[in-house]
Amino acid sequence: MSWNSWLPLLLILSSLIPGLIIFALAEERVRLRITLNLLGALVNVGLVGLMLWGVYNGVHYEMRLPLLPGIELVLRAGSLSLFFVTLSAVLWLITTVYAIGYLEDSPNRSRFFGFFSLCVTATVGVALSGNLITFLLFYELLTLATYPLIVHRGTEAARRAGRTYLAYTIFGGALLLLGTVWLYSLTGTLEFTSQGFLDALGGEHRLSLTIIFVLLIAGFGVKAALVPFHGWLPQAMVAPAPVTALLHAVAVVKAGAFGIVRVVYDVFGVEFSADLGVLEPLAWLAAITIIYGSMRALFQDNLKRRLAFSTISQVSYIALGVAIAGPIATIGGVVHLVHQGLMKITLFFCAGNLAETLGIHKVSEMNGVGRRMPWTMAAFTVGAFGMIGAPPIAGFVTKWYLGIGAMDAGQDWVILVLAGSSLLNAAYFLPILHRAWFREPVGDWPEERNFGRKETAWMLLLPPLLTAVMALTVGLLALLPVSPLGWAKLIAEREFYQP
Amino acid sequence: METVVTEFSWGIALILLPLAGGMICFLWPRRTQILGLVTVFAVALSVGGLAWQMLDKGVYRHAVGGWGAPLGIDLYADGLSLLMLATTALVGFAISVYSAAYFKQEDAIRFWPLWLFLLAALNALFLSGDIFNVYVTFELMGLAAVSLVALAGGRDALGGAMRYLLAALLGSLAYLLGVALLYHGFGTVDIALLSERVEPSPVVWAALGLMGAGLLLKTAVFPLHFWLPPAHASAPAPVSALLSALVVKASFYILLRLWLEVFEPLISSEGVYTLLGLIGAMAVLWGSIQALRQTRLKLLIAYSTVAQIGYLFLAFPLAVAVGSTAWSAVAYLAISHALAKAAMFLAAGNLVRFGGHDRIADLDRVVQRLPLTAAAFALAGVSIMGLPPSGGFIGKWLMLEVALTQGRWDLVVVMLLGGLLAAAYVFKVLGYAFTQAEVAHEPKTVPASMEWAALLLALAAVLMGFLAVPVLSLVDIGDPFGLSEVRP
Amino acid sequence: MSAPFFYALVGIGLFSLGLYGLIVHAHLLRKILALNIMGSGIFLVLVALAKRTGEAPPDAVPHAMVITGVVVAVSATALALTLMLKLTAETGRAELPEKGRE
Amino acid sequence: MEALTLLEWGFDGLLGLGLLWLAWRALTCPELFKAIVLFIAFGLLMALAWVRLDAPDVALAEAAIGAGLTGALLLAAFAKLSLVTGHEELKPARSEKNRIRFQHYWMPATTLLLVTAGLFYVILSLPPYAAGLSVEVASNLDTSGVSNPVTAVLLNFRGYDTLLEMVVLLLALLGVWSLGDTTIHREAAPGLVLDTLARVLVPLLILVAAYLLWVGAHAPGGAFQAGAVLGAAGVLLLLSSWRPHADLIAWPLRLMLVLGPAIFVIMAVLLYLTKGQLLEFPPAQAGILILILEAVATVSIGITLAALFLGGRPRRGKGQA
Repeated sequence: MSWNSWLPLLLILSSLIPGLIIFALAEERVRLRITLNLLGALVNVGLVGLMLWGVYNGVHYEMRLPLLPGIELVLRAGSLSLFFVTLSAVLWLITTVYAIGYLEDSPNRSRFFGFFSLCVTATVGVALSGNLITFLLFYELLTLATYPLIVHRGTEAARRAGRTYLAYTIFGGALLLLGTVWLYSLTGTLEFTSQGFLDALGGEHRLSLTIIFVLLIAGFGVKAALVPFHGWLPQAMVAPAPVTALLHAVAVVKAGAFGIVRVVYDVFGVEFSADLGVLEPLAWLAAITIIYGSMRALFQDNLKRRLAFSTISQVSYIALGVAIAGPIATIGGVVHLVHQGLMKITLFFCAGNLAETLGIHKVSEMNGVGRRMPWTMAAFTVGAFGMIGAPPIAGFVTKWYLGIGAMDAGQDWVILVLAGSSLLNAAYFLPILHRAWFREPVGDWPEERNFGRKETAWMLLLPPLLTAVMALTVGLLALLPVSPLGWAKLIAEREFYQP
Repeated sequence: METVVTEFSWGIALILLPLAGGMICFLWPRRTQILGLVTVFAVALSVGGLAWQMLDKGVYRHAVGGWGAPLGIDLYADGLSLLMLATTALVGFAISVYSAAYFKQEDAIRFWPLWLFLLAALNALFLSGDIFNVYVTFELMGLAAVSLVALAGGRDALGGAMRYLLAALLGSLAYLLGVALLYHGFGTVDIALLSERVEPSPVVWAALGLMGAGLLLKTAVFPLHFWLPPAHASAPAPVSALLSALVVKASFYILLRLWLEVFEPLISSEGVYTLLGLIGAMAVLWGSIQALRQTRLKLLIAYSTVAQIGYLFLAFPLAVAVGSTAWSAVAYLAISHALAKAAMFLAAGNLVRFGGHDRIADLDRVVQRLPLTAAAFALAGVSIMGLPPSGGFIGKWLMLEVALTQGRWDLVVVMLLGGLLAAAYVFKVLGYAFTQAEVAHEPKTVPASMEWAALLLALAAVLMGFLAVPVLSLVDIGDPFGLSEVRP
Repeated sequence: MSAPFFYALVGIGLFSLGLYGLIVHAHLLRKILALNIMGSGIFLVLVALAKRTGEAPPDAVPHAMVITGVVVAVSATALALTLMLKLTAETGRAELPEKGRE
Repeated sequence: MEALTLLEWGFDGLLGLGLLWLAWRALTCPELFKAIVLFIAFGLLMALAWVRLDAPDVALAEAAIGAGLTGALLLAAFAKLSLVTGHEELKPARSEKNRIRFQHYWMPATTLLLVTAGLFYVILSLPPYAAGLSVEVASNLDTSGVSNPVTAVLLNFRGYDTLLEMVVLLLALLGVWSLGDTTIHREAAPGLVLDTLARVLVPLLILVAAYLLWVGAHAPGGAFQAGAVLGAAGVLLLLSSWRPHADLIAWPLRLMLVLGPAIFVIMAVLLYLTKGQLLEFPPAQAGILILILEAVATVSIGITLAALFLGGRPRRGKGQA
């Protein structure tokens, strides 16, 4: 058990231990709680940086713990897992700052930050898992850790949202469990191997493998908000802003998408799933979700619900990228994990600022808000344009690669979907920007809290600006090897398409 | 020191210690709490000693009175009984710590002797290799449990205790008639000898029917479960934890032991297996649905016990195939259920002590005022639902694995449905715990030791999720499930 | 059909009679009575079949079992009667509280 | 020989059917008091059956405990029941209720009949001759320290059962005491007949108990039978409203109650330490040790059975200091 094998466990403990301590903290110990939170986040980012550098030049990080006779709990830091871990580590740090500012004097903060750290632990665990059962373990832990955050406010609406969330995710979990056990009973192993481990079955059990594929995709589709299972996401917007920001833009939704990536590449393998004929329907499902999500977003007056539907459609880009069985499309799909995370978290931060500072919840109340809170709206604009796919910002890179990948794989209809969705994105984002910048404010804001000269508390303003700048730089410097795109290429060539 | 640990016959200590403790507590009521705790701790140590001894010397055997099998009574312990003893010791110790703070002085005087005799009965039952001796331990366990249920006093407790006593006595009498038939048919009441001498004959079928019916009644399986919910719900919290976690498992253990040693080799027809599987499936579904409908917390948990017992019976049809690992899954499920259910009842006890009632609808902001209890209930719920990381998950995973390799789709659906329903009723309780309460209840303080006892048990249930390999290797000592002939 | 078998059959008859009585009667004292009769029936089966040793003295082990059984039966009956009295004092009727709230 | 078997058959038939008839009447008799009396008669008839089946020890135990003490407990409970529920006895109106009840319960009745028929078949399928464990008992009898096979099995071969059974008796008492207390103030003075009867019978009963205890080693008798007779003496005393002295009912009573099972446990530990097996009596001293065990057990059983009859934990009466 050399030092390298301890690193993944250290990464998980770096968010688990502060979380457990925070649980035990009394409510008024504010400063200790903040230091613990930030310390955990910084250590996390530090460790991730170390491992990024290690994996870049070929170090192998893996830890195996006995779980069941014949099955082990495996934590392995491959290139793909680190990609997701970096995203969650960086955004956890930023969101912690934001959450501290947002929940200034609200009750039950120890409980909140405890569960918050548990969620991040689960997300990091999901990213680092080396086989399907470890993935399932952390995936269900994520469900359990997010439920208390959704019902944090304790209002009747929060409880109802929590109940729907649970109904969907527990049902998805049951499907996942069935698929995993069935797969294990057929193959006898669940290890993620780069080309998938099913061709060893020599082609029989085709029918059961297809059903297993459907079960697994359905299980992950619940959290990735694919069409039939997306119902819980808009309702979960009732949670506090930092929760919706980190969890529903980054952790929970991405865990589902990440699951789909793992299943297609590391369990079934692209060739095997292509000839099983399951990728075609998945691509169609993703396309339908993209269009459906954008359509529903058009008619949402509540800002957070509109962003929620936009998330539903954006996450399916990843599924679409994965379903188009081509290296370039894969890069597009995988890189969107990070791009969508950065852009969507900026939008949610800004929505949180508007709600917290001016009490704005509806798009119709946003007239002239650009003048009142210019910096927030600037970040919002960057995020919005990114979503639409305007060139310098990250969103464009994804759509570009997806388009080329589709052409390369001969799936021309995908171009139509991409173009259509960009139009729809513009249709529901531009009116917001127009209203914010070019309309006169009508009467005063619903609940204005002024912060003297600054438009809002610095802790609320800095995070969205930071993530907006990151979205911009990621787009601009896409070609550098160290950028998410570069890393996505590394993943594609190293893990998915062995020469 | 080394030889003392391996030479000393720990089985005797496990039986005589609680007996002696119970008598001393009865004789010396003023010091009853400390004496009780010391005895239970000593029992826990002796189980450790037994485990240490069995690890290097295999199965534990002891001929009482030196007479040997047909004439005298043999004590016998293999991996399965060791695990049940360990669970009893662990859960028993946590419940004893809890009861030390739960009972007032005059109730404590009555609680401790009864509890220690119940513990002695449980240990004697898990160690016994003689079916008549098991009858006497059943009676000892039944009377002690009924008296403990009646401790709470009041209409419900006494009604529940009476119903429980009648069911227990009826079950024991049916079992005794089965013992009489087996003795007169094959000339011995020792399980090991019976398994050699038994061959298919009307006597064996009658004995199977009678003993099976008696044990099914005592295990409260679906059609015969009527006595369990009122008894477990109205008893004092530590007692309901004892009943649900340990007492119900004891009769299942005996049913399993008899089934494996005596009756299974003779059952050729599929009918018996599918019947037991059907009973299990109905128990899971019916119990969970009833639990969902309850408005009182303790009744909800009691019906959850009925459902979880159903899971144990799903393994019978699965254990038919050669080399199937269904029984180790059952052992794992039984243990994690014991830990989780005990934690749940103790948590419910804290809620009742804190809020004065156990109506689920207004379990107001208990999660702020009793965070440890809410955490205990949640973690125990995770294991009951079978979500990872918990012992319940491992048990469910092993069961699903066996069911899928044998293509038993009906049982797979029942297990998954049971898990969903369990999630429904656990989160129904947890959901209420987060709501704002209109009227702030005047809270009574709950001693810390009570909260920590519940939490430690719940943590043990979750920890079981990671201890599968060592625990399952422990179960295989002495090969209780007869897999050895099969292993290549 | 020698004597031991005849008495064993009488024992089984008593067992069934007792079981019927237990199911039929609502009054708790009668239920306890029925349980005692069932017990006697089983003991009769045990001792009767022990007499199948021809001229030799009968098998002593069932006799010991029955003596143990009788003492256990009297203990259980004593507890049941006291519980019944406490329940009647509480509910005013010597029957199980109605199972309405099943 | 022919006449004898006919006579035997007549006796067995009469006794068997009598047993069934009494049991049936006891179960379905409308008046509760009559039902209890019928049950006691059934118990006595049962004792006759044990004698017919060459089981004198069991006959003694059944007569003393099964019919005697259980009957006393039932009658005492019945008396307290009418005290608690106020009305004397359920009117015979219940009889047609029983008749209706039969129509309602025909389904369990038929299943029970089928079960009984099945069990009949099973019993008859057993081999006519079976020695059971009588050979092993006979061969080990000489090293068991007693010559009466039943006492040998009860105290030596299956001594562990008896240990647990003593604990069951104590546990029943603990359960009864945990349910409630009774004050031990002196009730009304006993009637003249009861008083003189008690004065004559109690010493006699104690003498019989001692004899039974002693004779148990080589002839029918033993700890439980002697204890039951002692218990009967105790019940008689309690009925004639004798009560133990107030400060006797504290720890001395508890000590006497616990003595029986305690002596077993202590003996078991000592024997384990010396001989290496639980409850393994050294053949030489087995007889004496068993006698000690039985003596202490008899006293403890007697007191426990009397206390069970009392029905509650004796507490100092208000009147008594």
